[in-house]
Amino acid sequence: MVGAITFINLAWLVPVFPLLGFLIIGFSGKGLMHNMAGIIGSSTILLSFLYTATLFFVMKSSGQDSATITLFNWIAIGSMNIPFAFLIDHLSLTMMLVITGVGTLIHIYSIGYMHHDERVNTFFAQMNLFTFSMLLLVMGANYLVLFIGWEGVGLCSYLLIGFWFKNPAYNYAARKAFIINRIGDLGFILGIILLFFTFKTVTFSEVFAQAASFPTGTTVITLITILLLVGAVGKSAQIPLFTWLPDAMAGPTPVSALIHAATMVTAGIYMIARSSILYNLAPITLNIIIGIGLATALMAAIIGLKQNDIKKVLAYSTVSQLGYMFLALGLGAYSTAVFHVTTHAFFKALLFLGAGSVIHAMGGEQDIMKMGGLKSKMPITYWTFLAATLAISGIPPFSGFFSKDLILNKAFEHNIILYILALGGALITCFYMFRLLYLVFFGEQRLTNAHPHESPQAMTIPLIVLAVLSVFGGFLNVPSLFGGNSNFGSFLQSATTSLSMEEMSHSTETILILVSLALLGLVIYFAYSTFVTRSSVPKADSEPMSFFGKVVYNKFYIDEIYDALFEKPLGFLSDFFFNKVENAVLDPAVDGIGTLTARFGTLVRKLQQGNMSFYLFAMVAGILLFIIFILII
Amino acid sequence: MNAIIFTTILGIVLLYLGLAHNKKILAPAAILGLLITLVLSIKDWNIGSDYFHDMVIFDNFSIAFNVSMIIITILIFLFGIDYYKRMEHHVAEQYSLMIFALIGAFLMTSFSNLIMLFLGIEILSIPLYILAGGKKSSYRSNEASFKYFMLGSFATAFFLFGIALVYGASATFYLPEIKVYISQFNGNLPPMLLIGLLFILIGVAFKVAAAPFHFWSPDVYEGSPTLVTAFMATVVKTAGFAAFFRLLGMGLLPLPVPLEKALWVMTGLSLLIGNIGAMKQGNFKRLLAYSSIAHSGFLMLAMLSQHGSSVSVLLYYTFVYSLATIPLFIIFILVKRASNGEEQIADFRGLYQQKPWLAVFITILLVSLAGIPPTAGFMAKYQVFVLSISHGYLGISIFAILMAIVGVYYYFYVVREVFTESDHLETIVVTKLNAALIIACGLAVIVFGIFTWNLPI
Amino acid sequence: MILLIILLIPFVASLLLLLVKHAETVKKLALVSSVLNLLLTFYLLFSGSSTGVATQSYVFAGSQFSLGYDGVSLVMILLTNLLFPFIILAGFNREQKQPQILYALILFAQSALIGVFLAQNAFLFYIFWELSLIPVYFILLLWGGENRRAITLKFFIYTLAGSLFLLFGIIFLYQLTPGLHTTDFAVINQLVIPESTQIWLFWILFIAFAIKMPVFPFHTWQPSTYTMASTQGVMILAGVMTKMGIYGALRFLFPIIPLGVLFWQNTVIILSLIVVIYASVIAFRQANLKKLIAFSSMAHISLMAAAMFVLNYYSIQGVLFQVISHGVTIVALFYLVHIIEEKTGTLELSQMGGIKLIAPRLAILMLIVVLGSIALPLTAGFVGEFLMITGLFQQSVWFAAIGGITMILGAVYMLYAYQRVMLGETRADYKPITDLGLLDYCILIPLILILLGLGVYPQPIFNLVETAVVAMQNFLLPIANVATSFAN
Amino acid sequence: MKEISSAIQIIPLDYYIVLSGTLFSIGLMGVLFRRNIIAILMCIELMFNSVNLLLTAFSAYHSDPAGQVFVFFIMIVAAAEVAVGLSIVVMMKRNVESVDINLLNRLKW
Repeated sequence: MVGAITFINLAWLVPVFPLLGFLIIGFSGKGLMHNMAGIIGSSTILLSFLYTATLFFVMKSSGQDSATITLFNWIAIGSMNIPFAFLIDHLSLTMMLVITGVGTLIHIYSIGYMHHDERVNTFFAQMNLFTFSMLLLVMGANYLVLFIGWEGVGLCSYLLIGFWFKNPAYNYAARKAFIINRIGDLGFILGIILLFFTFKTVTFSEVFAQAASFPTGTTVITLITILLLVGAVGKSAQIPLFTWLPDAMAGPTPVSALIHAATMVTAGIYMIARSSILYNLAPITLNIIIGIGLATALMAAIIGLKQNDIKKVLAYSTVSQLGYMFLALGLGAYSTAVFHVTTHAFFKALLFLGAGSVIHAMGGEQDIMKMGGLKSKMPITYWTFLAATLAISGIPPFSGFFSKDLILNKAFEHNIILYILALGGALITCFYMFRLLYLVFFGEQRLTNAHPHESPQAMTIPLIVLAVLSVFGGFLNVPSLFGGNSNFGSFLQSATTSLSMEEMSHSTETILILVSLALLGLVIYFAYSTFVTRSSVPKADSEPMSFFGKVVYNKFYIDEIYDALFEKPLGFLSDFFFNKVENAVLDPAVDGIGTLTARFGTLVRKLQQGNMSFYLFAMVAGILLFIIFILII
Repeated sequence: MNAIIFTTILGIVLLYLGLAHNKKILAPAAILGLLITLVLSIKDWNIGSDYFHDMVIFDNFSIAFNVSMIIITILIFLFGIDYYKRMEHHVAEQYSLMIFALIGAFLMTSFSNLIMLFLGIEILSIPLYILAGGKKSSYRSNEASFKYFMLGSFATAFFLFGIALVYGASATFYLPEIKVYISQFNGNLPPMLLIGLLFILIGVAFKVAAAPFHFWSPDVYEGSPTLVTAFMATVVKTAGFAAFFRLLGMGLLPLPVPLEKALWVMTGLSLLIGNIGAMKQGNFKRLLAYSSIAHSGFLMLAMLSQHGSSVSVLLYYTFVYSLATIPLFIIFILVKRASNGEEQIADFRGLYQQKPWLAVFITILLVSLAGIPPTAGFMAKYQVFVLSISHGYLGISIFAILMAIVGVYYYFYVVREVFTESDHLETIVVTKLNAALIIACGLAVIVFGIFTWNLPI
Repeated sequence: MILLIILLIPFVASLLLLLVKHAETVKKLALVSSVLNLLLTFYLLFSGSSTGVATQSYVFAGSQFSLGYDGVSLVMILLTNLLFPFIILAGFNREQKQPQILYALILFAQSALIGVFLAQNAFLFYIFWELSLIPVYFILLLWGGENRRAITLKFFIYTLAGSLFLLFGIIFLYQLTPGLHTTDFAVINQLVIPESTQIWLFWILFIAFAIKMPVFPFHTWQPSTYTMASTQGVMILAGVMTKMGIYGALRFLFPIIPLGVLFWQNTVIILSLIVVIYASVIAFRQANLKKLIAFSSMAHISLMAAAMFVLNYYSIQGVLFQVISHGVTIVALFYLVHIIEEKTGTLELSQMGGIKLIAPRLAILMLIVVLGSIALPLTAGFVGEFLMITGLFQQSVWFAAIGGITMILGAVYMLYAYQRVMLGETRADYKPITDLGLLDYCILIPLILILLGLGVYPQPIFNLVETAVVAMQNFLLPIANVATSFAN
Repeated sequence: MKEISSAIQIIPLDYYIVLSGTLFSIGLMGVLFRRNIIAILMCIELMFNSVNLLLTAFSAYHSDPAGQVFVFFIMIVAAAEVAVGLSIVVMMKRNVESVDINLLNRLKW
């Protein structure tokens, strides 16, 4: 038992491993032997994973629900006491497992994928730094430590998006990601401050304990939750701050898999789930979340229909899935959201890695118009990709089915229109995913000068492992309809408090599942007939499109609108301030005082005419004026 | 009194020494004589003495100012050794005229009677008219001398008219009696008396170049031989303010309201015209002339704010002002010799390149004039402001501060020129004596700045 | 005694330097003296009574020459003595004209700055305040860049104008003191000044500090001066001298004229916040790297000014912490700019690019400093900015929100600059660029370590100033609502 | 002596004041409007002398000799001044070949 406590208390080692990895790789620079960086990078994460896994069982066996590990007092002034502490409970454990588990696989995959890159060391260093930050984020015992990780992952995301920094467009994308995240972060930090002034603490346990005494709908809680939500919207790429995520695909594909699909973008969901007690007190905020989530899910899915870049499709799909998670959060189904985070991590990471494998094989080509017929050339990639596609489309018994079905059910319980919209989104998702699958792997190879080949083992093995997880991951949380007992949900029960809702009857549930399955089947068939039977290929960019097609293809012109609304005015304002205010008003005003005085000085100087008569006159005039002066006064 | 007599004899002896055609002994003799005068003056400390039926009273006030002026004159003479080296004739007259002027200055510090004030002013002025025209063949020197003489005697006429009017009203020239006479009116003076007093004040204001009676000073400063300008800027100013102070203290306090207001106007105008006028000045000597007008403004500010306690401020201010101004003129002479002789501020360019130490010391001196710590000039201004602010003259103090900012501008304009590089500059020759004196003055300015901190605090 | 020693070491060293002939010896001697002073500062910090207030008086020239410190002074002294070794080090291995004079001036400036922070007497404070200006003026005038003659004169007049008003204020306070007048802070702090007087006196005193910081609209000297200044000059200016303004405000305004401060509080906060946005927005489109950083520094300092004036516990703690953090960051930034200029021969952003390809280590270090400047958590910048925004929040949510916009805009322009300098394709017209040398590491690595160290463990600075900040509460007692805000 | 002063007192004081005021003004006007230096010098002398007259008159009316003593002082000083002044004029004549005051205006601004 003492051993167990020591083991738990040493949980701070989990983030320290990747940190060490980062430091070792970072400081050894080019001195590392080939592949060493990858091996160090992967093994540190693996260590973390093993530690976390052990921790999971230790905690389970010792019956401890949560543990707080305080390292030192970070900021302690006045009544503000913010320790640098970690909180290990079921929620963070889940997230830690996902991060280190998926992280290990992606690291291993990267060894193969980044094999040829000359800056592979930098890559692994930054990936490790990311893992460290992400672990900090989920393990932090208070909002401020969470915020460290929050910003840290933003930084790593910035670095990794701009990994190939010679390309200005990539740099721009990286900057955009960071800045949009920062906008969210401002809301987040203000939320934390308001939280601090409300509760006099930012430590989770203390805040939640006090929150119990607040009645539902208290303004200050609503305000806090909205401010925190702004942060989550930024980090999890929801409307209106989602535009950075598609651009973030500029980074190497493993980055997209790890950061922009599996882990970082789910930070917002994690944070809201963590603060479930507060959100439960703020129904207004929950409704906002529902709106945001649903709108994002639909909009991103629609945009996904028309994208030709394999990673862009996946990126919009990610945004869309994040929207679903938000929907779940808004419905008060926090554990469901986290469950979807988990399954999504599996299949979306798999999709990205598969896409990476394809890109790798195609020599860097990302346009699906130019692919096709890869099924036979890359069997492992194909089969794993297929598994992931089925999972994301929600075909039973793949993992996505369980998580998405839960969300749909919750939506149905809440409101039928919600359900219909959410289901529509799911169908669109299914369509564009199969469109992708068919265009890439079926038909004829359209690019003649490429010689696709299966990827090396370092890449395929993670694919296989992830495929297994994508297929069977859903069984973590088998609903009672299928004779399960929702293990996952009840596991998180101690860390998040979902809003209680009446359970729907099994018959309704069955009907809903059947309806959605039928529709999904139709959609898959339709996609098959379009892209395989008729083997139609998406139009090239230059060809004319219908109005709607054009709008969708151009992502509803959101980027352009933002450009016109924020970037251009900011640039204009900057020029205006500098040229018209600073250099035309303020500076001349100050200089003007000097110039004016100097002018006056010249006048005084010129008064000194050198002419005797004038001096005599001046003197007499002066005397006369003084006489008049003293006589008047 | 012994000092005056001895100095007079000294001046005459020097004139005769001039006949010996040995320039080398003149300066040492003059300096030696002044040192003796210094000792004689100091001996009288705390032993007040009065002569000619109280027309001249040597008290501590006059001794303090006399000592200050003697030291300044010695300094000027020391610089004169090098300055007059090139002059073939009439060197003796230069020295003796300055010494005669000094006698006038002594009288201006020790009068108690308007007659003595008049005599002092004239004894001070007449040698200066001649000194200003010292370069006989120089057109500029002529003009300076002529203008100084013309305006000076014109002002004297008013001054005398004022004395006559006051005499007519009060039947006395003796200041304490005038004071008693004035006090019986309870501040409601008859116009004739008022105008008379005004004329007297204007006469003195003219000597200290307070605006609007400053017109002579830029021209005369510019045209006179530089060493004479230095003498005018320092000894004459010191004497003028001593006389001003004594006149107010012995005869006019408490000042009748119209006169006080008139003096405030003069103060404000001096600050304004002195500082603003200097801003765009290209000629260094004119710049210092305007600066001297400005300093008159500060001195009047102190004097008018609180007469009684301003005496130490006046003494300190005029002394450190002189201490900074004289070496500035000298450095300017040295630099001018090495350039084309246009007397422009731009002549200073390249000084730092060639003689960094000289640049450092000229900077110290200018910093002192600008009133920036840790120099004596700062302490002087500080004390002025302490007086004016403590006695509630906030508005004019703010105005003076604004003008001080302008002052910083033109002094540092010179500093900037000093540190600007230039490629056409002949070698600046500095004799060892001059170097030593400049360094001594520079250090003294700093030492005075540090060691008078106990005065206000 | 130790205070006097700390004050005098740089001064004596500066005199000694003038006698040394060999250029490298000059630099080494200067470095030794500044390091010695740093060590003494650490000794002072760890010698027990470091958090308390201590005053030591020396009778000098017949007057009270009283030096002393409280937490606020100590932070400032620490900053000064911490930065000067690096500022001196920045000149090593570089050809500089007349190093004797340059380093004498630098050390002289250090001495004067220490004097400002140690003075326990308003008059003494003023003397040192002015004294610090003169060496800096000459450093700028003699070692500055293009168009330095006009710009330095403007800078000098501008700052001196402020100081003269301060002098007026000090004299005004002096004559208010009872009995034998004095300018001791201990006495002046006890003065009871009617509110109407405080209201106008506020501006008389504040203008000097506002110009030094600088706060809108007294900032117009700053961009051109920073751009023109030599690296060492700008390090002193931006690293330490801007903090004089903050120190002065804390010393003079809050204890002496709390009612005046309260009256103008919102005006100053709003003015400062305007600059926060204004300067950030301007920085966004600057073509010159140095100017960009000048505007960024202006934004940061203005945020500190705004936070200072909300007068609550967190904000003042935050400001004092940020004093160190900003000083370290800005010095590192300007050093980086210096290296970049050396390597590329230009400061124009449009002429740069891709330096990371040739000098990756430089890029990494610059990135860390940039991140510190935009207040990423675990850098010192975050702790300071978080506390300041917390303080602003306590006053008004909107203040906090506007102040917080620096977080966004800072990222916008700093990352833009970083991208323009470091990323992209390397420009062909560079002369062969080498990566960082040993000296560069000696300067940058310690600074970065401080930045990160304080970000992870800021507590020492908090403890240092705790007593002083709490003591400020007593001065603000007349303002009831502020006092209560301190209480929590 | 007594007779002289009583003789002086026959004429009322105001007359003296007006007379010397007039003289003073005439001198003043002369200084202002004449351009010949010699004439100006004479006008200044006239101003001095008007003061002398005034002093003498006051002295007689106040029965106080001090005023008259002062007159002597003024006369001496005025003589000295004129001596200096005339020599300056001579010097000037040599340099500029003229006695017009406004010809001397190189020192300005």
